[in-house]
Amino acid sequence: MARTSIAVVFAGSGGSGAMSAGAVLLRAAAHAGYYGLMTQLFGAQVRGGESASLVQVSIDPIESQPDRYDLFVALDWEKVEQFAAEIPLDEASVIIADPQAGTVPAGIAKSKGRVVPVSMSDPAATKLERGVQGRRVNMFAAGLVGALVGLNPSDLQAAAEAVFSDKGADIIAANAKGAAAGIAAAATLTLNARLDPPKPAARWLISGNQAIALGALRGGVRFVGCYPITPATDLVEWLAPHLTALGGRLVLGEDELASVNMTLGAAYGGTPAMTVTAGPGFSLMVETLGLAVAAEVPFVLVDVMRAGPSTGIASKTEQSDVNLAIYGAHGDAPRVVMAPISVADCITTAEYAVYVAESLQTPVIVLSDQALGQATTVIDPSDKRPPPLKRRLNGVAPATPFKRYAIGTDPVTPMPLPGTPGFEWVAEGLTHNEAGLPASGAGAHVAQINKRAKKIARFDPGPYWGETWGEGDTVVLAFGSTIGPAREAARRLAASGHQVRIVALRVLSPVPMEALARALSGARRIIVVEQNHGAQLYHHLIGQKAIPPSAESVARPGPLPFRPSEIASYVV
Amino acid sequence: MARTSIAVVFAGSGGSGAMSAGAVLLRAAAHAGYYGLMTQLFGAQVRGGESASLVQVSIDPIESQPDRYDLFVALDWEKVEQFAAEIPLDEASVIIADPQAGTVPAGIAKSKGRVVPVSMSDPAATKLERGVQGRRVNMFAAGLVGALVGLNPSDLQAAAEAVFSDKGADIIAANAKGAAAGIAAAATLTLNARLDPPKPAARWLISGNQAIALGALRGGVRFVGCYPITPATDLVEWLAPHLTALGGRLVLGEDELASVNMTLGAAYGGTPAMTVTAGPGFSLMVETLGLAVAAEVPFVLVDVMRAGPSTGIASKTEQSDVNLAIYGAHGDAPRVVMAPISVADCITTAEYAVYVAESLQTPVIVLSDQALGQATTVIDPSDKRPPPLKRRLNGVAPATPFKRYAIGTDPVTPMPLPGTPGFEWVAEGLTHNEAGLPASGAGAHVAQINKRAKKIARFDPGPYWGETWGEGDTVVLAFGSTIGPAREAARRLAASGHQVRIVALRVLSPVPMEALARALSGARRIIVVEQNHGAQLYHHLIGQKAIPPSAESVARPGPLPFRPSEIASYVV
Amino acid sequence: MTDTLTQSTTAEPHCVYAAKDFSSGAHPVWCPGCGDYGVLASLERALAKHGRPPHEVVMVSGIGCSSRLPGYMSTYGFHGVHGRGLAVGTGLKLTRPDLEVIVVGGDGDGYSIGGNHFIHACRRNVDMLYVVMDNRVYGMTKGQPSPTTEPDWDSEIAPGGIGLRPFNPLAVAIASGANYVARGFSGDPNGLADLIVDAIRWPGFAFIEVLSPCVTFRPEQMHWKKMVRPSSLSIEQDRAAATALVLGDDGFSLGVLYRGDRAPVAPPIKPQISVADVEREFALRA
Amino acid sequence: MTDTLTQSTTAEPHCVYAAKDFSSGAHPVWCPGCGDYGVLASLERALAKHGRPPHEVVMVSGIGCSSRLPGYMSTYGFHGVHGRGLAVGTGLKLTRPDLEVIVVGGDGDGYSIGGNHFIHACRRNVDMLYVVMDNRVYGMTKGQPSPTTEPDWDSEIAPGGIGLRPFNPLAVAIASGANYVARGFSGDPNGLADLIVDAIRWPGFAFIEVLSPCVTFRPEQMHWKKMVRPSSLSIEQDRAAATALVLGDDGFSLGVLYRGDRAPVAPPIKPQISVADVEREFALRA
Ligand SMILES: Cc1ncc(C[n+]2csc(CCOP(=O)(O)OP(=O)(O)O)c2C)c(N)n1
Ligand SMILES: Cc1ncc(C[n+]2csc(CCOP(=O)(O)OP(=O)(O)O)c2C)c(N)n1
Ligand code: SF4
Ligand code: SF4
Ligand SMILES: [Mg+2]
Ligand SMILES: [Mg+2]
Repeated sequence: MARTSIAVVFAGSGGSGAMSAGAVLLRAAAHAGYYGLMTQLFGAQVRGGESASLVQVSIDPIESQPDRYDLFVALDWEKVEQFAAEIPLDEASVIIADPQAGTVPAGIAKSKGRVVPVSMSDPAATKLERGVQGRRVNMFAAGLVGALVGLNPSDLQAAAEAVFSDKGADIIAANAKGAAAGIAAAATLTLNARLDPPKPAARWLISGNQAIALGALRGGVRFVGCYPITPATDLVEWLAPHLTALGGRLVLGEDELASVNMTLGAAYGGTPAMTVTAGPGFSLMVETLGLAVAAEVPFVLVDVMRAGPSTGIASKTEQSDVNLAIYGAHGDAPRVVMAPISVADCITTAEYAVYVAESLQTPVIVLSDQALGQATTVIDPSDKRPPPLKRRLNGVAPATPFKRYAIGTDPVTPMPLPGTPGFEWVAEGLTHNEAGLPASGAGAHVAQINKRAKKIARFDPGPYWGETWGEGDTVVLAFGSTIGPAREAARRLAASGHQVRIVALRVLSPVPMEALARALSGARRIIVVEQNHGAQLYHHLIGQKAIPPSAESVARPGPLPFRPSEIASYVV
Repeated sequence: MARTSIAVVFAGSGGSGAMSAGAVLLRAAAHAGYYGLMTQLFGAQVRGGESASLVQVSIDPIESQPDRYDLFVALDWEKVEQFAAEIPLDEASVIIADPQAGTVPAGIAKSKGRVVPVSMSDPAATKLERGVQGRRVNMFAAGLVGALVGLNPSDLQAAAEAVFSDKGADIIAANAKGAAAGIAAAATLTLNARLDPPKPAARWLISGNQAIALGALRGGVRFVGCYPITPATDLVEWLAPHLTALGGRLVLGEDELASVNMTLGAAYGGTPAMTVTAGPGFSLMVETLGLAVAAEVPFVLVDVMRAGPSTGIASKTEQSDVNLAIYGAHGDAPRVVMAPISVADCITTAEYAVYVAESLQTPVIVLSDQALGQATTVIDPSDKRPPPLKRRLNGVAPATPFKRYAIGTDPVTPMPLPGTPGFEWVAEGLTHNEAGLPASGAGAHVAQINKRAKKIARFDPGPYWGETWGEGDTVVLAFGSTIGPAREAARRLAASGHQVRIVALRVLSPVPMEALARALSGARRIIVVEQNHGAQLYHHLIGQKAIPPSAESVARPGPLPFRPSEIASYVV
Repeated sequence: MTDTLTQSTTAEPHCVYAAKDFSSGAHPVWCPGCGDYGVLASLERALAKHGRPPHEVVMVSGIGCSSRLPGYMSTYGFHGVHGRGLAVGTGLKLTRPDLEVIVVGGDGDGYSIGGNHFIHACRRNVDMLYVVMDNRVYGMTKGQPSPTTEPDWDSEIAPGGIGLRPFNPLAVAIASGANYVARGFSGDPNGLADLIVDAIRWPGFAFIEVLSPCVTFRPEQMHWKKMVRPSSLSIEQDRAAATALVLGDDGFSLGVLYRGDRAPVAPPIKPQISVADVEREFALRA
Repeated sequence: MTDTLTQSTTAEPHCVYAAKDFSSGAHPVWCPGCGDYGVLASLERALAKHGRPPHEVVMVSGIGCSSRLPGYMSTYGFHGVHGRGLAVGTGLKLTRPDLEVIVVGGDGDGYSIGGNHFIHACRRNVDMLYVVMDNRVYGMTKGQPSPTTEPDWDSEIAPGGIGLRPFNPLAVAIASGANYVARGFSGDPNGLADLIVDAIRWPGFAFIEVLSPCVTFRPEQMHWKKMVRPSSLSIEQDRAAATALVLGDDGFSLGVLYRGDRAPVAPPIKPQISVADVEREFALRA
């Protein structure tokens, strides 16, 4: 049987190297010209707990986790069972395990997948090699699977070298040897794992978090105020040295109150600025978000959503910060909220977010999620960039007092940089008059609230409002990481004769009413799919009268990703 | 002409004693058996700025500011004009001013109200009296107006004594003399100000903020964590000594993060606990609000709303924290949100809020607003109390580990007090299993989210959902301080033959769907009136499908209160 | 609602407890070798020695590896949000003076996001114990510099080092008004247990900074065991001298560094009035 | 977006400015007699003396009576939310080292809600000035005890006094790493102006605690003018000694109390790479 894709799990206890095995397989496949997607599963332990990498390799782009896995490779069996619910296996799955590691635990065995015993640890390893590598068989496993799917040894060896490039020569050599042994062992197995040949082209290997960071850099962000929080930390860790090299700066605040206020300070000074956080940090920032609305200071807030409420599950995905993003902050504090459409689109959405923030002088929230952010994937190089939009710095004459918050036909008013003579103004969070001086009368209050509301109401994202695919009169409306599985569901349904239209919202608020109405025209059924309990987006869209009360809601919490089959079976 | 009510303004620069004049008039009238309502207007200055007290006296209960004022008494003219927009006067208004204070400023004069010159400062005052009283003529003014409306001198003198009871004998004496002079001067004026005789009964004189405090005390609140913020500070200032005397405690936190977490700590220990704040502080508290949801720790959060966003106008009213109250916090964090229906109802709503929080083990938010909170009013003694509901402390056997978060038919599970042997449990903000230990699997996550959602979904406020008045098929739906003017509008419309039904929501979230549907049954028009720009309640109700998309919205920001005429003229 | 305030039966004082009576038996998420195991053991020993039963003790924490500790003990507990443990503990202790309240957490939790509560808890002087497991890193988020991290410690987010002068928790605690300040080491569980008992029994706010290595992100901290030594420096009452001493110290001297004699915040008084009395204040003479 | 980073023309250095050039002319909301008038006057004088033009100065503040100050000056300004002025100033100064950034506020703003940013700003040592107008009360919210309030000061919210040891901002600043610490008095605008110039010119994070009476809620503070006296205590480099000294002081000695020599945080470097270089890191060898 021809195979266009395969889904593989490497699982083991923390320290078993499951992540590296996945990374090597993904990189080798990508290098050979395949598309691929890798996500990571962790237990609660920082180290020594269970961990798994979930890798898909395909000749076509992949934007969704699969319904099931073809291959499950156990690096050891300690605690792996805890993941059983998150790694769907079935009778057609193949479970590769070293008999020396013990018997297959019940939670895995109950899948009835065929167990293929393979002795993975190298009996011929030298003492040094064992010392360097411990009992780790991860490179053996990567080599084995790589060879089984048909990757060539040199790609696998090169990938291993790239993944361990910051390690010493001893480790690199030991890993190479492990991979070679795995490759050799593959020849002894007969499994239907070989992929059709790929369609090579220039591609990028990138994670969603890196993609957001890159988009922000493209947009001009040169200051990031942040405080570590899972699953956003790797975004800022990647960004820090790059920002420095680009002449910018990343500052670790003492908390999120500091980091968001530092971000505002930098933005006030003229530097496009961003803060990056997850739910708990975002909650702490909403007072300052309101300040940015009132004082009209632009910045981008990236929220890599994780399972909530409160501390929830830090390392796993959910889409439950929609309400906070759209409605969080006291007072009338309208802002723009957008979500990336895919891992690749994280680049575009982040860059666009910076432009919208800068040009509207308003906070823009980017709602990413762990499933996008910590997915590493192969994408076509991103070259379609949103047209740059700039902050309006001038266009009026100096004056004393300068009317920073002038009321006129254009609600976006010039925002001269500090340092510019003749335009001295105070960014003001109190109700203020046109000159920015505190005022407590109804006139100024209503005028300024209208000014800010107008900026948001007039905001027209044009083609950036979202995307649609397909033509059916059944519409699945989704955002963020839920779009991938929805599209995959639609593909499958189309194959079986059901046409389903997918509507993907990039701009969640203000709702792009006209574009959405066009996208929904002729729809007989509208199904809003989202990964939270409260059907947050659904109620928002109903509340804004963007979809009819008859629209349906498919909403459930994380941390399990939506599977294409889950969506498909709801639709039919 | 018989007069059943009168609306009076005392205005002057800060330090002129406008507030005391109003307080004396209100208290004397209340003592005589009238109903009354006093609100306060301040400028930005802490002291020395403009200030005005707006007093209504009536033989019937008053729950709304008037459309216009009958009497405007200028204690001096400095800056009073800044209030012109907030104090509607017209040709029928009478403006009393001392000619020595200068001419009537344009902003006031343009009302075309009749100006009645009265020399207020006492030429016969002794040097000591002048020294004690400065140029203050506020007691003269209070005496003058009191006598004009027909209050007897002894009530006025007693009220003055009560208002200045914490001052020295010299001041009390000087004030008494001032009031006497004013009373005497009234005899020289012929103005149509005399009220019909009152209907005396036992009544209370109370402000909305005090009423919330009293309700909380009745509900059992014995710990308050807070941080000063206008217009909530006077609530906690009043509460502090009372709590102490009742064996409880009020703690000033270093910020709102501290105060809300202290509140949670006290609540965990078994003490019904409350925090009191306004918009900016509330924004800072939403992370911890989510913790209380997840860990199932009850507390009451009182938000005395002021004009936002950001610092906004600290001393003036708005109803723009609805979104934050209902939707603020990352993750799925359902909670109960309620708003008092009147100043008197602040007592009931606060007491009820404590019971709901304690019995559901969940945070309850009380959305008061400055217009309710800082209104001092005469009410019938509050004796109808909600039936007490208690925290579920036990009902299960000791166990190791004790299953604090057990999943069963009743989503409200026992919450033993620390100190109870055999039930040791950890309040946990991470996704947890039934025993409260952190868990990261989908099973525990979904089970606990469902448990908490069920508590809220099953919450049935019964008769406490809200109130309705009238029978028309036009419905005005309102909450908080907007209810008063809506009811007054309905009264007037009824008088002119238009029947309008008023539906007042106490519970804003979860929307009391059935009770509301009953209340709205037969409605042809539904008009949601609220004091914010975003029509926050309106969109919430549409989003929850509690009202049809054809419902109308009347939403505008503060800080001006809704006037009955404003609502009436929209309706017809 | 009055019964919610009823205190449950307090067990006989001076029972004899063993350390294991304070263990929940749950398996810690900590890495093998993490210093926090030593702190947990010390707390269990100390509480056994102190002699109050597990149900009269509440362990309060924020978020971090170290803040997971309450789940591992058999006492009551409150695992709150990042950085706010001291505030939770304050509200609890002020309303339930009958309970033993111990707040624990990490250097990120306590000195970074929780820094404000730290200085104000010192100032407020509520009678409770605060134990910080300082590993000079954010462990839970996988290795970023915390306020106590050395300026040149290399990390992904701050390549080459963060370059900032480390926060001195002991000096700030003493200057801010803590009534008892000590330093312990997770590798010396007996010594640490003794400090904990001493600190619990000292009136007012007691603070113990514990050097507790993060073997995963700061493996070099395993050398701390060679660097620590008992301090001969304990100073009573004179906080100026104690602060100066601590600022001059290298950070590895163990033991009590300061003991003050400020009276802790008093518990609430017995009710003097009833709610009906309060209501009467609003009544107009009719 | 590069042009948003373009610095505007910087005026000639060493222009001659008068204090009034730094006044916006707006009428303060402050009560007659409020100490903050003196601080405003001192800042105007100091900036005139310092010699940088108004448009190169940014006054940043939080919320409170004192925090209203930026609106009264003719410079750029940022009137943010309560307690966060230092964070705003930090972000601004780090990205715009060409500007003179001065953060101002009150004791509530800076030591209560802003306490964490205060200690971390001291530690971070960004080259800016922080001026706190300390009146030992929350003025704006009409008279509640702040962290610096005397324990026995009677108020509505804390009848008989709050009973807590006052926060010692200078000791905490020095212990936390501030590079320049001084105390001024609003009633001595010339002396205060001199301190401000000195502090601005000193590298790193400079902190001036200014005694600035609240005549409305703390009228007794009008006696401060009789209590203040110049300090002869200035200490350089030795922060242990300086902290001890400040802890022992009665709080009324004016002048520079500590000067350190830590290098402030360096400004960002010139770009070494382009965004295109960054993109290449993601490219697979096709
Ligand atoms: C508001 C908020 N911000 C950030 C985080 C992410 N976070 C979790 S633990 C932690 C740091 C923990 O460091 P520390 O307190 O030193 O504990 P350790 O893990 O080192 O024991 C951070 C930043 C969070 N949970 N909540
Ligand atoms: C988050 C938040 N909490 C509370 C307030 C209310 N508030 C405004 S000013 C202030 C205190 C001001 O005291 P201080 O900083 O000493 O300034 P002062 O008025 O005494 O000059 C407070 C608590 C607020 N604006 N924002
Ligand atoms: S990461 Fe460090 S602090 Fe956390 S458990 Fe592991 S060793 Fe301990
Ligand atoms: S209240 Fe106090 S601090 Fe505020 S302006 Fe008046 S005197 Fe100054
Ligand atoms: Mg740590
Ligand atoms: Mg102050």
